[in-house]
Amino acid sequence: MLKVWNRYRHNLLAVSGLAFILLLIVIAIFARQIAPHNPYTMSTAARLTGPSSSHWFGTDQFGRDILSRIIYGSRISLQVGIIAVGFSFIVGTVMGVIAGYSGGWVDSLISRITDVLFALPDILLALVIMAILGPSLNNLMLAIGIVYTPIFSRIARGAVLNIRDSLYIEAAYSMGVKKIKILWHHILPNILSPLIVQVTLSFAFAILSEAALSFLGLGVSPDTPSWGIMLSSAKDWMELSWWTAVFPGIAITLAVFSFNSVGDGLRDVLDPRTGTGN
Amino acid sequence: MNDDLLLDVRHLKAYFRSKQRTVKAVDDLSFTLKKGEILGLVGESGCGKSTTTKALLRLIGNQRKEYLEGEAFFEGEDLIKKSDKQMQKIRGNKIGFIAQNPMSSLNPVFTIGNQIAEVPQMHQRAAKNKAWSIALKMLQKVGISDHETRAKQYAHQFSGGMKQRAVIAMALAGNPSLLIADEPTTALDVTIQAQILDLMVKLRDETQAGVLLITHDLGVVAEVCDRVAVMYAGKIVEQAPVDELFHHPQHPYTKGLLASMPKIGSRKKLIPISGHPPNLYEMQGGCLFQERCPFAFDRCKNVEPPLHKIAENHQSACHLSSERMNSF
Amino acid sequence: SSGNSAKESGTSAEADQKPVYGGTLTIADLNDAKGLDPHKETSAQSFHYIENMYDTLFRYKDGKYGVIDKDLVNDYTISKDGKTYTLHLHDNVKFHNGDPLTSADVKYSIERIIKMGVRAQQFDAVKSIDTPDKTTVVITLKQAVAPFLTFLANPMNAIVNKTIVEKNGGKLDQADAGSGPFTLVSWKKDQEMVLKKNKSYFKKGLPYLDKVVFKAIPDSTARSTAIRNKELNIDLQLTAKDKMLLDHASGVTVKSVTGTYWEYIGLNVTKGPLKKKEVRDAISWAVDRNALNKQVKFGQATPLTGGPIPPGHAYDAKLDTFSKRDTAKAKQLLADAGYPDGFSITLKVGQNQDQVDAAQVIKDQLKAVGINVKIEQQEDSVFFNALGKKQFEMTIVGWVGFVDPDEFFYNIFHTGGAYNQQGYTNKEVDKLLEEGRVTMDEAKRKQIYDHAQKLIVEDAPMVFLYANKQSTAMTNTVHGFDVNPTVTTKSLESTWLSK
Amino acid sequence: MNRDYKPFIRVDHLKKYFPVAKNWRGKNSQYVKAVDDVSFSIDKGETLGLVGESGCGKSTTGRLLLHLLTPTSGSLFFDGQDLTQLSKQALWQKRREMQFIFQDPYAALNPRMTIQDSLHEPLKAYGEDKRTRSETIKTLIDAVGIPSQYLNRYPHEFSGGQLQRIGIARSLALKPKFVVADEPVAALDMSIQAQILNLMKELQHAFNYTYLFISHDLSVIDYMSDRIGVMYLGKMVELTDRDALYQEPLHPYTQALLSAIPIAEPQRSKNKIMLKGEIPSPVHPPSGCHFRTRCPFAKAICAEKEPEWVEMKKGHYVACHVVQEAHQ
Amino acid sequence: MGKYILHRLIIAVPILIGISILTFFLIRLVPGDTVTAILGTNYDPKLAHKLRSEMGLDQPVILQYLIWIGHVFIGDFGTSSFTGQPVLSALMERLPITLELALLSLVVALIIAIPLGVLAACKHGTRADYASGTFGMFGISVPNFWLGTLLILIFSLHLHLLPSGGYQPLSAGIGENLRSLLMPVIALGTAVAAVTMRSTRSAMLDVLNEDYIKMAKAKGASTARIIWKHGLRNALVPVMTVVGIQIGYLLGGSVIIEQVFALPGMGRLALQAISNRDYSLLQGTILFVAVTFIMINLLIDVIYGWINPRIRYK
Ligand SMILES: Nc1ncnc2c1ncn2[C@@H]1O[C@H](COP(=O)(O)OP(=O)(O)OP(=O)(O)O)[C@@H](O)[C@H]1O
Ligand SMILES: Nc1ncnc2c1ncn2[C@@H]1O[C@H](COP(=O)(O)OP(=O)(O)OP(=O)(O)O)[C@@H](O)[C@H]1O
Ligand SMILES: [Mg+2]
Ligand SMILES: [Mg+2]
Repeated sequence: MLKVWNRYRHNLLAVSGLAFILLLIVIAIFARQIAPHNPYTMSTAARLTGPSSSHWFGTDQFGRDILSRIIYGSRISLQVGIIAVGFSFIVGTVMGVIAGYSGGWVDSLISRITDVLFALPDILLALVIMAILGPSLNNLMLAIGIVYTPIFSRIARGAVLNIRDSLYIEAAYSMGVKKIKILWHHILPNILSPLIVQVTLSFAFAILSEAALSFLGLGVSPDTPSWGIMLSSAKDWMELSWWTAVFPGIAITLAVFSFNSVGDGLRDVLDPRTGTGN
Repeated sequence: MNDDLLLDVRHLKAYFRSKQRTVKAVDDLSFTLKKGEILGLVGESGCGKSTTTKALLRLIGNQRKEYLEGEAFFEGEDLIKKSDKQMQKIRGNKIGFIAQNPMSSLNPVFTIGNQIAEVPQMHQRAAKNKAWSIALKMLQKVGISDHETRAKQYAHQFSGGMKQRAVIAMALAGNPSLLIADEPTTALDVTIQAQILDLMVKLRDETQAGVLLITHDLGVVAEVCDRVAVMYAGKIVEQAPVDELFHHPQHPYTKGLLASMPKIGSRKKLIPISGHPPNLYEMQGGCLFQERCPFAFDRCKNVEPPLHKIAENHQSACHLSSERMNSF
Repeated sequence: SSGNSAKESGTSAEADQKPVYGGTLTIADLNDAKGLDPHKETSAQSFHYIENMYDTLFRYKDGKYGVIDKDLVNDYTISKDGKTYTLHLHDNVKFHNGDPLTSADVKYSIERIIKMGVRAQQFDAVKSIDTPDKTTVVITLKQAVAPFLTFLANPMNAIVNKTIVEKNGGKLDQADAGSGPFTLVSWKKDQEMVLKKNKSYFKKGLPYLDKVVFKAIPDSTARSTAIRNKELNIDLQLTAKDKMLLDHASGVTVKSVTGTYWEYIGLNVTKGPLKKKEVRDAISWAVDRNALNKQVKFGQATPLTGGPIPPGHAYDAKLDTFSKRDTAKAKQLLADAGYPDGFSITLKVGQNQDQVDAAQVIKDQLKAVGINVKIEQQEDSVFFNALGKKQFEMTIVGWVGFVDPDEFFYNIFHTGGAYNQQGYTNKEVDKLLEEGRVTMDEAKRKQIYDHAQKLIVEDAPMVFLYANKQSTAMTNTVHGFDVNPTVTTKSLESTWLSK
Repeated sequence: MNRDYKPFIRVDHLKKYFPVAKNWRGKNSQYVKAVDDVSFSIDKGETLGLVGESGCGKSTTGRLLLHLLTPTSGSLFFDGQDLTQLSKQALWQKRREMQFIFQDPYAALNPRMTIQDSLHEPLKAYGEDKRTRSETIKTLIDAVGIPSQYLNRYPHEFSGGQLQRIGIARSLALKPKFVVADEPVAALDMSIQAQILNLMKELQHAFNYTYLFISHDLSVIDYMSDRIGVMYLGKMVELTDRDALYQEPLHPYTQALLSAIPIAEPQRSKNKIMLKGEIPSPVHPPSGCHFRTRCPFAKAICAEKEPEWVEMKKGHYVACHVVQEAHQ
Repeated sequence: MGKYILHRLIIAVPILIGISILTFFLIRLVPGDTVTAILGTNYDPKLAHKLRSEMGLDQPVILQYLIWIGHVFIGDFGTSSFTGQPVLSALMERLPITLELALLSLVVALIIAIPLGVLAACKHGTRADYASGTFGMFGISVPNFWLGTLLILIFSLHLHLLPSGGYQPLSAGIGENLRSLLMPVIALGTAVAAVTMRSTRSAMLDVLNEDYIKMAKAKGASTARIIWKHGLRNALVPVMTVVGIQIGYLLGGSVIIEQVFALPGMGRLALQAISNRDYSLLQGTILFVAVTFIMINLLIDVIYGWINPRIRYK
C-alpha cells in the first residue's frame, strides 16, 4: 500500500487531482459551514448581479448566490458521479466478467443484452427511464447507472477475453486453483486498468448527463443546487450574465480534470510494471 | 588504414540516463570488421549487443537521456558525427539492419512487398512499379516460394521463418555494404534456422558485404562466422577468429560459456557460470567478471584489465591471459 | 401597461402608409404544430399554423379584445330567445381547390367538430342545422348559449371542405381543406411550413403577402438571435427575458398586450390540509404576486389579485382581494385551521420553465409562513395526466382563457366540470355559471360573472398569480400584424412587408 | 525395455482438434489438428523428450497429458487411471500429482502478484495451512537458489533465469509425481540454461520425478532425456531411445533435424540436409504423410496413404513409408 | 469482407428485435399514454376512453406488440398519432439530417483530433502536449448544449457569420447546407474530438515503441514518414474501437443539439415522440436510431478492417 502511494506521490498531476477531489469532498461535507450564503435564499434586489465582494461568483436569476450553489452543488455532482458510475462499474463489470469468463450461451446472452442497450442512444434511454421512474436524485443515478452499464460490460468482457487465455491463468488452473479464485485473484486485478480509464471518463459523462437531463427537464428537483441544473438554466442567461454559465462550467471542468488525472495516475500505479523509475 | 576495413569502432560508449541512475549499456567498446567478413558478437542477454547496433545506426543518441560517445568509422566516415539527415541516407541503404525480433519488426498493416519496396523508393527514388519489382526480386532471393502472391500478403499471414526472411529481404533491398543482424534466428526452428544462415552466407559470398552477426548461440557462431567478439557487461572481453576462440579460449567468461553448452552425445554434467551478470548501473572498479570468475585474484578487484593482444588476431581482456603473455 | 408608447406611435404612423404587395414573411414559434386538423388540435401552439388556411364564420376583431366580428358570415340574425341563429354567407367564397364554400360545408363542418370530440361541448346545445339555400345556415339551439358567437369565432372551429376531408380518409392532419387567405404549400415538420397567397380569397385585395413561412425554433437564444439577425420577421411568443433583450435590439419592434394566458397555483381541495378553506386562503395571502412577477416574469405580467379575468377585459371584476402579501394574516389563518406550525406539501410542475421557476420562488415564499414545499417536476405528459386524475396537492399551471367569461369558468370551476382538476365545488357558483351561459343580456351577464368570480376567489381553489403579456417581436418592415391576447395570427391576411 | 511393466503414463490415439473457423451458421467448419493420433508411454522416473518445430503440437500434447485440455478423442492413463473418465473433483485431486513448467516464466506469473503470493497459491488451493506453506516455500526457494528476501518482489523485478527458478519452485510446491516441462529453457541464456537444466536433473534424482521434457533444441533434449519422441505437424514421426535416435535416426525428418543443429565446433564438417519449403499450415495439412512436401525422399505412396506407426526395432517406432519399405 | 458484413447484418437482426421489445415495453411503462398527451390540459376521462379503444391501446400489450412487429416486418411502421403522417416517411425525412449531422461531426472530429493526438504523442511531455491535453479535458467536460449556445452567441449574434439555427437541405446548395450545420457539428463533435484525441495520443505513444517503427527508422525512413505512414495507421486500430463507442454519444447528443439548433432530425422527433407518447412514432424512431447506430458501427468496422488487415480475412 505504502509502495503504491510512494509511486503515486511522484505523479504531480495525479496528486493535484486527488487533492482537488479531496477538497471537493470536504466542501461537499461541510457545505453548510463553508458556503457564504444560503443557496436557496432568493433576493429580488440582487438578481443577476455580477461577481462582487458579497457574491464572489455573482447571483443567478433569483438572486441566489452562485458560489454557495456551486458549493452545495458539489454534493449532487459527486454523488451522481460516484454512485451512478459506481453502479454501472460494478454491474457492468460483473456482467462482462461473467460473459467473458464463462463463454458459450451465457456470453451470447449477456453480449446481446449489452448490444441492445448499447444501440439505444444513451440520452433517449436515460430519458425513458427517468420518465418511468420520475425525477429524483436516486432515480437519476439509477438511470445514468443503467445507461453506462453496457460500456463497462463490454470493456470488461474484452479485457477478460484478452487475459483469459494468458499463461498465468492457465498456470493457476493447472495448479488446482479453483475457477472462482482465479476470477478474483487473477482476472479482476488485471482487467482493472481499462476499466479505471473508463470510470474516469464516465464520471465526466455522468455529471454531464445530469446536466443534459436537467436541460430536457428531467433532472433532480429544479431548486436543488446541482452543477448540471445550474448550467442548463444558465444557458439562457449566457448572453446577459456570463457568470451564471461560466462558474458552474469551471467547477465541472475542474472536477472532470481531477478525476481523469487520478484515473491516469491510478492506472500507472496499480500496474507494478510501470510507475517505477522516472 | 586498411583498404579492406569496412567498420572501425573505437571507444564507443552508449549510456542510458535517468534521474536515479545511468545504465552503461555499452562502455568503451572497440572492434573492426572487414569487407566480406562475418563477425560474430556473442554474449549473454543484456550485455549490450543490441545497444551496440543501435548506436552504430544512431537509433539512439537523439534523446536527452541517451548518451553516445566514441567513433565508428564506416567506409572511412564517422557515423557518430553524422547529422540525422545524413544518417537517414545511410540507414537501409549502405547499412542493412535485421532487428532482433522479426515477428514484430514487420508493420502489420502494410503488405510485405510494400514494406520492401519502400527501401528503393526512399533511397533510389525508384518509381512504384520499379520498386515493386525489386521487392519481388528480393523475396525470391531470400527463397520465398510463390513470391508474387506472398508479396501482397501481410505479416500475420507469414510464418516465423518467412517473416525473418522478409526482414532480411528488406535489409538487403538497398544493396548494403554492411549488414547488421541482431539475433536473426533466435526465435526459429533449427531447420529454418539452417536455411536462413545458409542464405546469409551465400549473400555475403555474392556481394562481399560485411556482416555483424549478433547471437548468443555459439553453435551458430561456429557455423557461419569468420571472427568472434565476446561481449560481457558492455565491453568486449575477447576477440579472435572462430577456430582460435573455440579451441583456445582465453577469457574465463568465454571458457565458461563454452562449458555451459550441452553437446550432443556428451552426457557430462554442464558447468554453468555461477552468479549473475553485474548491474550495468552499479559497477565498481576492477574486472567486471571477477565476482563470477573462479580464477579471480587481488588485481582483478582493483584494476580493470585492458583488451590485450595475445596472438595475431586474438585479444582478451583478462589479467591472467596478459600475464601469461608477459611470462612468455 | 405597455411601455412602448414611442413605438406605438410608430404603429399609428404606419396606418398612413400604403400597403405594399408581395414578399415572404417568416414567423417563428416555439414548437411546431402537432398536426393540421383544426377540429382535432388541442394545443394552442398548433392553432397558429392552421388558422390562416381556414375561414371561420366569425372572428375576433383585430385590436379589440373580446369583440366578435363577422368573417364568412356577411349578415346574421339571432332570435330573441337566443335559440335560432340565421347566418347568411358571402356568396363568393371558394375553397383552395376551387370548390365554392356553401351552407352545406358549414353544416358538415359543425357536425365534424361534434364528431371529433375535442370541442364538441361548445356545440352541445345544437338541436339542428338547416341549409335552406346555398348561402344560408340556420342553427337551432336547445337553449340559449350566450358565448355561442365566441365559439363560432374560435379559429379552430373552421369551415372545412367535405370533398377534401373525404379524399383524405377523414383525416386532415397533413392536408389543407380550407378557404383561408393562405394555402398550404409544404409542411416539413420541425423545419418549416410554407403557405402561399390564396389568389382567389374572397376578401378583395387581400392578402398582401405572397408567402408565409412558419418555423419552429425551440431554443430561446437561437430564436432571439435569429430575429436580431433578421433571419425572421416575427418572433411570435417572447419569454420575459427575450422581451427584455429585444426591446433594445435595433430594427426590431416588440409589441405587448395583456394576454389571456393566466397562471395559478392549483390547490386540490380534496387533499389533506387543503380541504380547509382557511389553509387555501392562507396560501393565497402568503404568496407575493408582485415579487413573483418580478422574479419570474421580469415584472411584465399583470398580477391577478382577484380572479382570472385580466384587467382590460370586458368582464374584469375589479376584484382586489389579495392586494398585498400578508404573512401575518396567513399565519393566523393557518393557526385557525389547526396548523400553527405549518405543514409539508408537494408542489407538482411540468416542464414549462416559467412555472418551474415560479415553483422555486413560491417554495421560498411559503416557507415564511411555515409551509414546507417539496417541488416535484414531471415530464409534461405525466404531469397533465396526474392533473387530470387529481393526483396532486399543489400545482402551478396555466390556462389560455380566450375570450368569453364562460371559457374562463364553466369547465374549470363548475362541479364536475371537464377540467375541474382542483375538485372544487360550490353550489352557488354552479348556479351562477349555468345562468351566465344562457343569459344574453351583457350587463346582467357581467353581474353574474362578477359575483361568481368573487365567490371563487374567496374559496381559493386556486391562487391566481398573473395574466401573461403576449409579446411579439417584429422587424420594422412588418406592418399590420395584430398582437392579439389570444396569440391568434389571423391578422396575417392584412399584414404587409415594407421594402 | 521391460514389457511386463505397466507404464506410469500411457496415451492411446490421442487427438486434439481446435476449431479455427466457423461457417455462417456458427458451426465449426475448420480445425487445426494440433495433435493427431499420437500414442506413447512414459515409465516412472523416466524423462521423455519431445522435439519438433514450432507449432507441431508439442505443447498441446503436454497440456493434454495434464488434462488442461480435453482431448478430442483417445485415452490417457495416469498411474493406471483414465483421466478422461474422472469426475471434476477426482481430477482436481489428481492435479496435485502432475504439474507444468512453462516456457515463458514471466508470462506464467501474474504480473500484479508478488512472487510470495504466487508461490503460496497452489498450496493454498489444496488447503495447506499457512505455516506448512511458508516452510515448504522456504525449502523450495532454497533448493532453486532464490534468496528469501526477494519474495516480496514482483515478477518484472527478476531476471529470466530467476523467474524460471521461481516457476520451477512453484510447480514443485505440491510435490508432484509427473512434471511436464514445456521448453523451460527456451527463453534463457546459455549460461543460465545450464543452471536450470542441472537443477531439474538434480531434483529428478532427489524426488524421482517423471518428466515430459519438451524442447525444440536437440542438444538440450539430448542432455535431458532417456527416450525421445519427434513430432511433425501434429503427428509423432519417430520415438526411440536417446542414443538410438542420435546414432541411427530413421525418419527423414529426424535426420534433417539432427543435421541442422549448429554444432559449436567450427571445424567439424557436416553433411547438412537442407529442407526445402515451408512448414505447411496445420489447418490444411498435406495428404498422406504430412512431411512429404519437404521430404527429399518422398514417393508417390507418401501422398496417398498415411504412414503407420510401426515398431521397427525394439522400442524404436517410426511412421514413414520409405523407411518401412526399405526394411521390408 | 463481404461475408463478414453479411455476418454482422445477420447478428443485427436479433439485436433489433431485442431493441424493439425493450422499447415497446419500456415506453408503456412510462406513465401517461398517447391519449393523455393528445388531450393535454383538456384531459377528459370519457373522451380519453373513447380515443384509447379507437387506437387499440386497450388491448393486451403483448398483442399490441405482435401486431406492431408484424406490420414492421412488412415495412409498415404505422402512423404518427399526432400528425397522422406515416412513421416511415417521417423517419425517411429525418434520417438524412441526423445522419449528416452525426457523420459530419464524426468526420470533423476525427480530422481535428487525430493529427492533434499524433502531434501530442510526438511532442510527448512538451507544452504542445499539455495544451492538447487541456483542450481534451475541456472538450470532455463541457456540455454540448452549453457549447451550442455559446457558439450561437459568438458566431451568429456577434459576428453574423452563421445562421442561428435551422436546416438547409442539400438542395439549397452545399455551401448553405454546410453553413447551417457548422455550429451543430462543432457543438456535437467537440467531445468526440476530445476523447479521440486522447486515445490517439496514447495509441500513438504505444505504437512508437513498437519494433516495426524502429525497423522503419533502420530502413532510413524520415521522421514524417515514420509517423504518418508507419505509425498512424497502426495507432488507428485501437482508436477506431473508441470511435465506435462514440457513435452512441453522437446519436444521443444529436437529440439535444437538434433541439438547440432547431434541426429537424430524428433526435428532435424522438423527443417529441416521447413527450407526446406517440407510440408508433417513438418505436419507429428508436428502431431507426438503432439501425443507424448499427450501420455506422458497421461502417467503422469496414474501415477498421481496411486499416487492420488482420481482421480482414477472418
Ligand atoms: N532504452 C533503454 N533505456 C534504459 N536502459 C536500456 C535501454 N535499452 C537497453 N537498456 C539496458 O541496456 C542493457 C543492454 O541492453 P541490450 O538490449 O543492448 O542487450 P542485449 O545484449 O541485446 O541483450 P539481449 O540478448 O537480451 O538482446 C540492458 O541492461 C538493458 O536493460
Ligand atoms: N487454443 C488453441 N486454439 C487454436 N489453435 C491452437 C490452440 N493451441 C494451439 N493451437 C494450434 O495448434 C498447433 C500446435 O500448437 P502447439 O502450441 O501445441 O505447438 P508447439 O509444438 O508447442 O509449438 P511451439 O514450439 O511454438 O510452442 C499450432 O498450429 C497452434 O496454432
Ligand atoms: Mg539484444
Ligand atoms: Mg509450445
